[in-house]
Amino acid sequence: MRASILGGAGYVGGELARLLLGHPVLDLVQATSRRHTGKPLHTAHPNLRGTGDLAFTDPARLERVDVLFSALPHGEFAARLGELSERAALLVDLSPDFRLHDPAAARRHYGPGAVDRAAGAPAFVPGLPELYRDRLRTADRIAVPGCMATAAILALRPLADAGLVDGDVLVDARTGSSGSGNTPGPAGHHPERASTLRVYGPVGHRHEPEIAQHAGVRARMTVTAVPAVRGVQVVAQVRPGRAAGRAEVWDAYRKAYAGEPFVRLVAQRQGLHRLPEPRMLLGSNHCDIGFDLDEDRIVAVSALDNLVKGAAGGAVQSANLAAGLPERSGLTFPGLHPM
Amino acid sequence: MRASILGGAGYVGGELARLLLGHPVLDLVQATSRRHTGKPLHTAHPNLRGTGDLAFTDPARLERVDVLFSALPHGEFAARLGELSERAALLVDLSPDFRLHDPAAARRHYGPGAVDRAAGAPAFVPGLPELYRDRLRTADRIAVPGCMATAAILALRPLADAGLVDGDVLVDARTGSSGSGNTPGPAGHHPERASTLRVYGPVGHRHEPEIAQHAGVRARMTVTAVPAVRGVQVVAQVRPGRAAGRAEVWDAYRKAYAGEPFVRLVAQRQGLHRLPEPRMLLGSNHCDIGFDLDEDRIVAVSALDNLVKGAAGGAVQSANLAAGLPERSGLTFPGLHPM
Amino acid sequence: MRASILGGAGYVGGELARLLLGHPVLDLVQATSRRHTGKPLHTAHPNLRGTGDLAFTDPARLERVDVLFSALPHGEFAARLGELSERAALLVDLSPDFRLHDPAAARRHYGPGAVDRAAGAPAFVPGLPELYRDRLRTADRIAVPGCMATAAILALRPLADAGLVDGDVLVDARTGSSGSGNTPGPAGHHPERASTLRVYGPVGHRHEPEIAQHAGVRARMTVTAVPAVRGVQVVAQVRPGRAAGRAEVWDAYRKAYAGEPFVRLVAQRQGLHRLPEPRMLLGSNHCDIGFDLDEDRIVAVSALDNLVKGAAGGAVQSANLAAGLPERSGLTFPGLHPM
Amino acid sequence: MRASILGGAGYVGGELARLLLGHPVLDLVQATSRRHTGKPLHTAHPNLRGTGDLAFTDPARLERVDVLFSALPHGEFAARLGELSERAALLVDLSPDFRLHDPAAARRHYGPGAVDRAAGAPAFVPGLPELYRDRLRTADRIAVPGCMATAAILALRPLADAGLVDGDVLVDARTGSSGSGNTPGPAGHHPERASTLRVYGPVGHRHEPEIAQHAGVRARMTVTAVPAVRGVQVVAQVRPGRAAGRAEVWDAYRKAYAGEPFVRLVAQRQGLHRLPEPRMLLGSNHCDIGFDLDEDRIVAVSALDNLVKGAAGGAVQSANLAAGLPERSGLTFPGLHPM
Amino acid sequence: MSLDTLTERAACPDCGAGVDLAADTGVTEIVVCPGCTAELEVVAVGPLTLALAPEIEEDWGE
Amino acid sequence: MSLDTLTERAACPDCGAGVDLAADTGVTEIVVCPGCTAELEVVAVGPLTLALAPEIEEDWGE
Ligand SMILES: NC(=O)c1ccc[n+]([C@@H]2O[C@H](COP(=O)([O-])OP(=O)(O)OC[C@H]3O[C@@H](n4cnc5c(N)ncnc54)[C@H](OP(=O)(O)O)[C@@H]3O)[C@@H](O)[C@H]2O)c1
Ligand SMILES: NC(=O)c1ccc[n+]([C@@H]2O[C@H](COP(=O)([O-])OP(=O)(O)OC[C@H]3O[C@@H](n4cnc5c(N)ncnc54)[C@H](OP(=O)(O)O)[C@@H]3O)[C@@H](O)[C@H]2O)c1
Ligand SMILES: NC(=O)c1ccc[n+]([C@@H]2O[C@H](COP(=O)([O-])OP(=O)(O)OC[C@H]3O[C@@H](n4cnc5c(N)ncnc54)[C@H](OP(=O)(O)O)[C@@H]3O)[C@@H](O)[C@H]2O)c1
Ligand SMILES: NC(=O)c1ccc[n+]([C@@H]2O[C@H](COP(=O)([O-])OP(=O)(O)OC[C@H]3O[C@@H](n4cnc5c(N)ncnc54)[C@H](OP(=O)(O)O)[C@@H]3O)[C@@H](O)[C@H]2O)c1
Ligand SMILES: [Zn+2]
Ligand SMILES: [Zn+2]
Repeated sequence: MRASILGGAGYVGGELARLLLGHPVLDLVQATSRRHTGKPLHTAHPNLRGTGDLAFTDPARLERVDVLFSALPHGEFAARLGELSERAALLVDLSPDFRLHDPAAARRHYGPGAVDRAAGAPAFVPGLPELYRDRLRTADRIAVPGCMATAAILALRPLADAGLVDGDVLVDARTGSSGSGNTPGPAGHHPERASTLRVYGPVGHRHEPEIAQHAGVRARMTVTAVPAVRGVQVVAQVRPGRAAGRAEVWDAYRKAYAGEPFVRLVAQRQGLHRLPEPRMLLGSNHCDIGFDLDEDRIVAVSALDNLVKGAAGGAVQSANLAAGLPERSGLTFPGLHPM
Repeated sequence: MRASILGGAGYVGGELARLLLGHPVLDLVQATSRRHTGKPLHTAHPNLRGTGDLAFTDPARLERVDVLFSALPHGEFAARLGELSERAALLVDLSPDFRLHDPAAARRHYGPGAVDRAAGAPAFVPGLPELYRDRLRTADRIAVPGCMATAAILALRPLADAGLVDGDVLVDARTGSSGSGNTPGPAGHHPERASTLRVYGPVGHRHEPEIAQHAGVRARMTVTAVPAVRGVQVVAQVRPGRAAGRAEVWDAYRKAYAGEPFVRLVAQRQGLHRLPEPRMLLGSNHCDIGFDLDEDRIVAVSALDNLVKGAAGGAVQSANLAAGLPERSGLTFPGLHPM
Repeated sequence: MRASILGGAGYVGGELARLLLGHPVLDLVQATSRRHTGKPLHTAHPNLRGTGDLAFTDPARLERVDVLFSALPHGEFAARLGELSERAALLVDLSPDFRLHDPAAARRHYGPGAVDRAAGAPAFVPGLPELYRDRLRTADRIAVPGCMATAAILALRPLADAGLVDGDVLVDARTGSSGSGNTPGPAGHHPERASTLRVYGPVGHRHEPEIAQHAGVRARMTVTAVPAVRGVQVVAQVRPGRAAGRAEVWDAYRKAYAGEPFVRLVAQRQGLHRLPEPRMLLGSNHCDIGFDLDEDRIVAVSALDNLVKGAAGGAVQSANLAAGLPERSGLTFPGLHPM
Repeated sequence: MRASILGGAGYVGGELARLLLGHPVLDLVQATSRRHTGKPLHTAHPNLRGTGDLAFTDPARLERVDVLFSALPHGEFAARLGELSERAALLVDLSPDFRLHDPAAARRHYGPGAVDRAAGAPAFVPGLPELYRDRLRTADRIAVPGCMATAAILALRPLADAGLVDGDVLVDARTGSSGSGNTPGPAGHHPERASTLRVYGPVGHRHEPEIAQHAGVRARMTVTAVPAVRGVQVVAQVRPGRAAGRAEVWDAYRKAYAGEPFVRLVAQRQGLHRLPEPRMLLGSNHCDIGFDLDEDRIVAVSALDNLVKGAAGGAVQSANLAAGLPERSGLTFPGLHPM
Repeated sequence: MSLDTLTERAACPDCGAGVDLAADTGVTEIVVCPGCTAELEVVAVGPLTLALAPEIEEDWGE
Repeated sequence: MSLDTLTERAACPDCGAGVDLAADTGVTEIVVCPGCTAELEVVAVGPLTLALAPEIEEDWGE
């Protein structure tokens, strides 16, 4: 099957290229870049040197393919939706354009132009197989949720389903620098960013409505930029509203994720690796989830690679389902340790 | 005035040595080490090469001094208290031995041996000048609070005093590796520690009772080891229990810290440096404090260098007061940027 | 085909496990650990959680297999060689035991016990397919060269073959902390290691004789520990002894490595990625090689992941050849960017 | 005495501000910035929050002072030299403008405009007290050498003076990201820079002629960007041309640097800290120098903080001399450990 | 463990999952819980009782 | 480029590899050298001459 990437020179685009070049069925036929048109993929993605002869294409020259992945800054995919619909049977968007159904939330976080996109959002199946696997099998348009939202939703939804969430949830999210894309600027300048613990989103983060929409809980986020390039970790503070024991929380998660190919439960009481952290997930499509608790508080922790499970990997996993392929196709890299 | 350091080869001991060697009045006359007895200070502390001829002393050979700083693992200072009282007019302990007054909390976090120490704790003035300046001026025994506790207390106490804390506070603390001292072990082995976001204390951290004791709030801590050597950051989630505006919170902090030499309020709404973070505080005795808020939540953020304001600096600041010296003596280094 | 790992809980052992668990033909049947006997592999290698049910085996309980990989500290494989020869048709050793042919060099770097091992070394084919592919196809004993040696040899051998090396070569090697294995100690303690540029081997490094043996040049090494967990980079300063142009050096490398599956030439004069560096090679089996030059000096640069091409990957690549499998089997991960 | 900083919002400018705000005699009266005119210094330099009320000045509004420090991009100081000469009795330039005497070298590295500046260079005393202390005492114009050049010159000059340098010297220099200043760009974008070992200057670096000019040796540099914000390390490979023992090299360095306030010799054969590295020098004005050797090679290693001894600190040290002040004034911070 | 071996089932003290053990399992033996991968020690037989395996006390941080 | 197109060959100014170009290639066109992946600009035709493509000057370090 033929696949293309719009926004192929960005960080998400590069990760899509890596995954598609190693995919057993999907063949990468085009990756677009305005800056690098005509140059080999490795100009932007040095890890891909030697993987073939593909060069970047002008975004105006997209051929028709089976699957088109779009990894553009927000607003751009929506602006070209009509035209792109002609280009591929299956459209997978990684931007925020068609994630939010609530027009008020869309306007608050993405401006007035986002209100119309919210109206179009229900036509897109969320690219979250753990929650929407059946709908994805027949999807022709997919919108992949945000990276921190994915980590938070997967940690919180099973607790909500088990009646273990009472009131708001505090979601502390920590993120690496690749989450902001590859355009240089003062916040990402190395001397400023290298050792930072910058609480850049103390209140009101735009992933809050995504969490509400998919996990059914009101998340109050605080986001900190941490000294890492890749990786997201979420620490969610949940009040269960009643006594809850470890076994009950284990049951909630096991029930939700039994047989899930990319969710692992990590809640050990011994050793160095008791709770999820991103470093051993880099490059992998896993989302690790764990928890600890005391008498009236559950601390749920999840971790993933923002560019993989939080973006390109989640997109490929979803596209695999929509294309009738084995869900793990192209996504078997397990991550590295030490790292 | 003559000063000595017990535990002079540890990380806190080294920072005490740096500060005392640059102090205008306190003269460092001895620093003990069992491993390095007879060797120059720079064997353990390479930054101190060239600062003089002092060599480490056997801890059994302490001379009488005006001020004795003790930076031993917990339990050791208490075990030698009788003997040490003869050695110095002023004892400043940096271990947890005489911090906690509540015997139950002491036992829970430091074992049965800590119950007796809790009984002795009231004889020690807490080494926290912002709260106990007057008592410190006449103190002969000082117990410096823990590093994360200091950061949390200074962020929370003004809110509590202003009636802005309703119920428990969630305290998310992030810490560098120097907080664990200089003994190698699996958790601090570089390949495991370098890129970690290890939530090693999801619930029940031993600094919780210190926060309760000094800030009067129940703190529920979650502690994460982050990729840094030095530095602590605390993000506290507070429900004010009533509508509270920015101005009111600013007032609470300004009232608490007007004229404080080592507390800076950092709560900008523009630029890169809006809220406190440790990197520009390394080596400095500042604790930076800031906040943001939404309709029913205050997010208070504080940062410090665990080895300075969170240990050696707080100890010297307290000793300055007890010795009748200008409070900033030896503590004027402002920190570095970029870092 | 059945494969086992002796020393399966170490860093090289963990990387072997990762590669074998993803290998299309070689099946990992045992991985030994004394510390973790009976526990699942993810106890030591958290990235491998979810890859199966394998638990660590007591090293005394090795079953007979087709290929046995040994990743023990030096001396241990040699001590058990007799017994191990019964356990597997193909033995692949990753330690230094049977690398050096020169007894004087062996004694100098590994002590008197190494002299006898040097005598046994010729029975082992070096695990360096780029130089010894034909011999590897029929090998039953393989000794994989050291990680820095591999990087240096692959950079220097084509220059030597082209007559472009006159006199000694200065080899500046930079290494991450995983090169020292997983035993905690003062040099690897995070606060000491995190930001280090420790020139720990200014002269006389033990990889020098390996380079001489395989590249035919006298290398004078200087080794620096750099702030990284994985990765080795070598910067070799070569005097060609005569005028040499870029095209001639390109030719030397192209001739040597045309068709090589795991050597990439990186010598660009534009962009950010002009010369090899390890970060985009982590997890990949590539060795990237490049150069620049002026009128009388060639600066050759190479990079690899010490645990992959410099150890486990080189071993699997060699074993693939010896087992008659496609050389790239199990080794297709391309590396990540950004990283 | 009154002092000002031109280019006060840059990284060197910020370090000058830190040093002058803590200086016992020099008073900082102005620091210029075009971007931040009218805003407090801590807008650009968050570490300086709380050190006073100074705000940035428009560079067109410089008042007359005793000492003017200029930290502008190259070419800018020279362009304004006439005007600036009226503004201060003592001019200290930190840019490359008046460092090079050789017009050919100046043109090669800084373009045709630099030829005239080379003609003016002899009027500037090099800001390198270890070599030019006497001339600095009467200087009215000072040009501070480059950061890597300073590290290399201080390591090499004593060897050259002792007749221990035969032929070219290979100078391997490693540098942090602050060496490139505070303008964002692709090379300094955090995801690209964070884990890099980028050999960005394999041959022909512009600090080579500075080393020749001051150390009298031909340096062949290779420069690598390493994962650090601050700090420069130089590893110089010297052929002594005759047998040389440790004692003779020690003598050469001791003779050169006896009594030097800011040079420390670090050449231990035991322990973790055998040779110089930058991390324990951050913020300090030291240049640490050490070496090891074998039969026909001396490996000299030096380290410094590029923003202090390699720029602002060297400038203040030189200005102290020219102003008749104690040389260490304002420069006593010893550095931190661990770091 | 093959299915036809005589087994006894005990509950994991951490996650509550059922842990199947050979009927001849002895006290102090260590098993890994299939539900949460905790290392469990057999602390009693008849009925089989499991506890979290003791760990060499390391300072895991701070 | 298909093999039966009429092509002309020029040498890469960096690595010396032969670079095949369609005979109608014009001045200022950019091609990538198959030998070293340098970006090359056609600076003359008849005979075809290649040069390293100019780059927006960035400060690549220091
Ligand atoms: N980074 C993450 O962790 C992450 C995670 C989840 C979702 N996302 C979403 O994924 C999308 C891409 O993120 P990213 O981090 O990859 O950003 P990025 O690195 O900035 O890449 C975006 C790419 O899109 C291209 N582009 C920009 N504007 C365009 C336009 N008008 N028309 C055509 N191409 C255009 C640019 O390449 P040229 O200039 O060369 O054309 C650019 O490289 C965003 O919507 C983001 O919100 C990102
Ligand atoms: N690290 C922090 O951020 C921090 C912050 C606040 C408070 N504290 C507290 O400060 C104290 C010291 O912490 P640290 O991080 O400096 O620890 P450290 O690096 O482990 O140093 C402790 C030193 O004490 C000496 N020592 C140990 N046991 C002794 C004994 N029985 N008798 C005499 N000397 C002994 C050791 O030196 P020799 O073996 O050479 O004698 C060791 O270097 C602890 O109580 C800690 O809780 C630490
Ligand atoms: N690290 C690298 O980059 C690298 C690269 C190339 C080659 N090498 C070579 O590969 C070998 C392994 O290196 P490494 O870094 O993986 O070391 P490591 O992390 O220290 O692992 C070695 C493992 O061997 C086991 N072991 C130690 N002594 C043993 C004995 N006497 N009998 C049985 N098992 C024993 C230990 O596990 P238990 O205690 O659990 O049994 C240990 O985990 C070394 O020879 C090294 O020189 C390493
Ligand atoms: N960084 C180092 O390690 C280092 C070491 C030794 C020497 N140096 C030299 O020191 C100088 C400054 O380096 P840096 O790293 O501090 O650079 P930087 O961070 O880029 O700062 C330079 C500052 O100069 C101001 N500026 C730029 N052009 C100007 C103009 N035409 N007129 C007036 N002001 C101007 C800018 O501030 P506004 O835009 O706000 O005015 C800018 O912040 C350079 O010459 C460099 O070569 C640097
Ligand atoms: Zn269990
Ligand atoms: Zn070429």
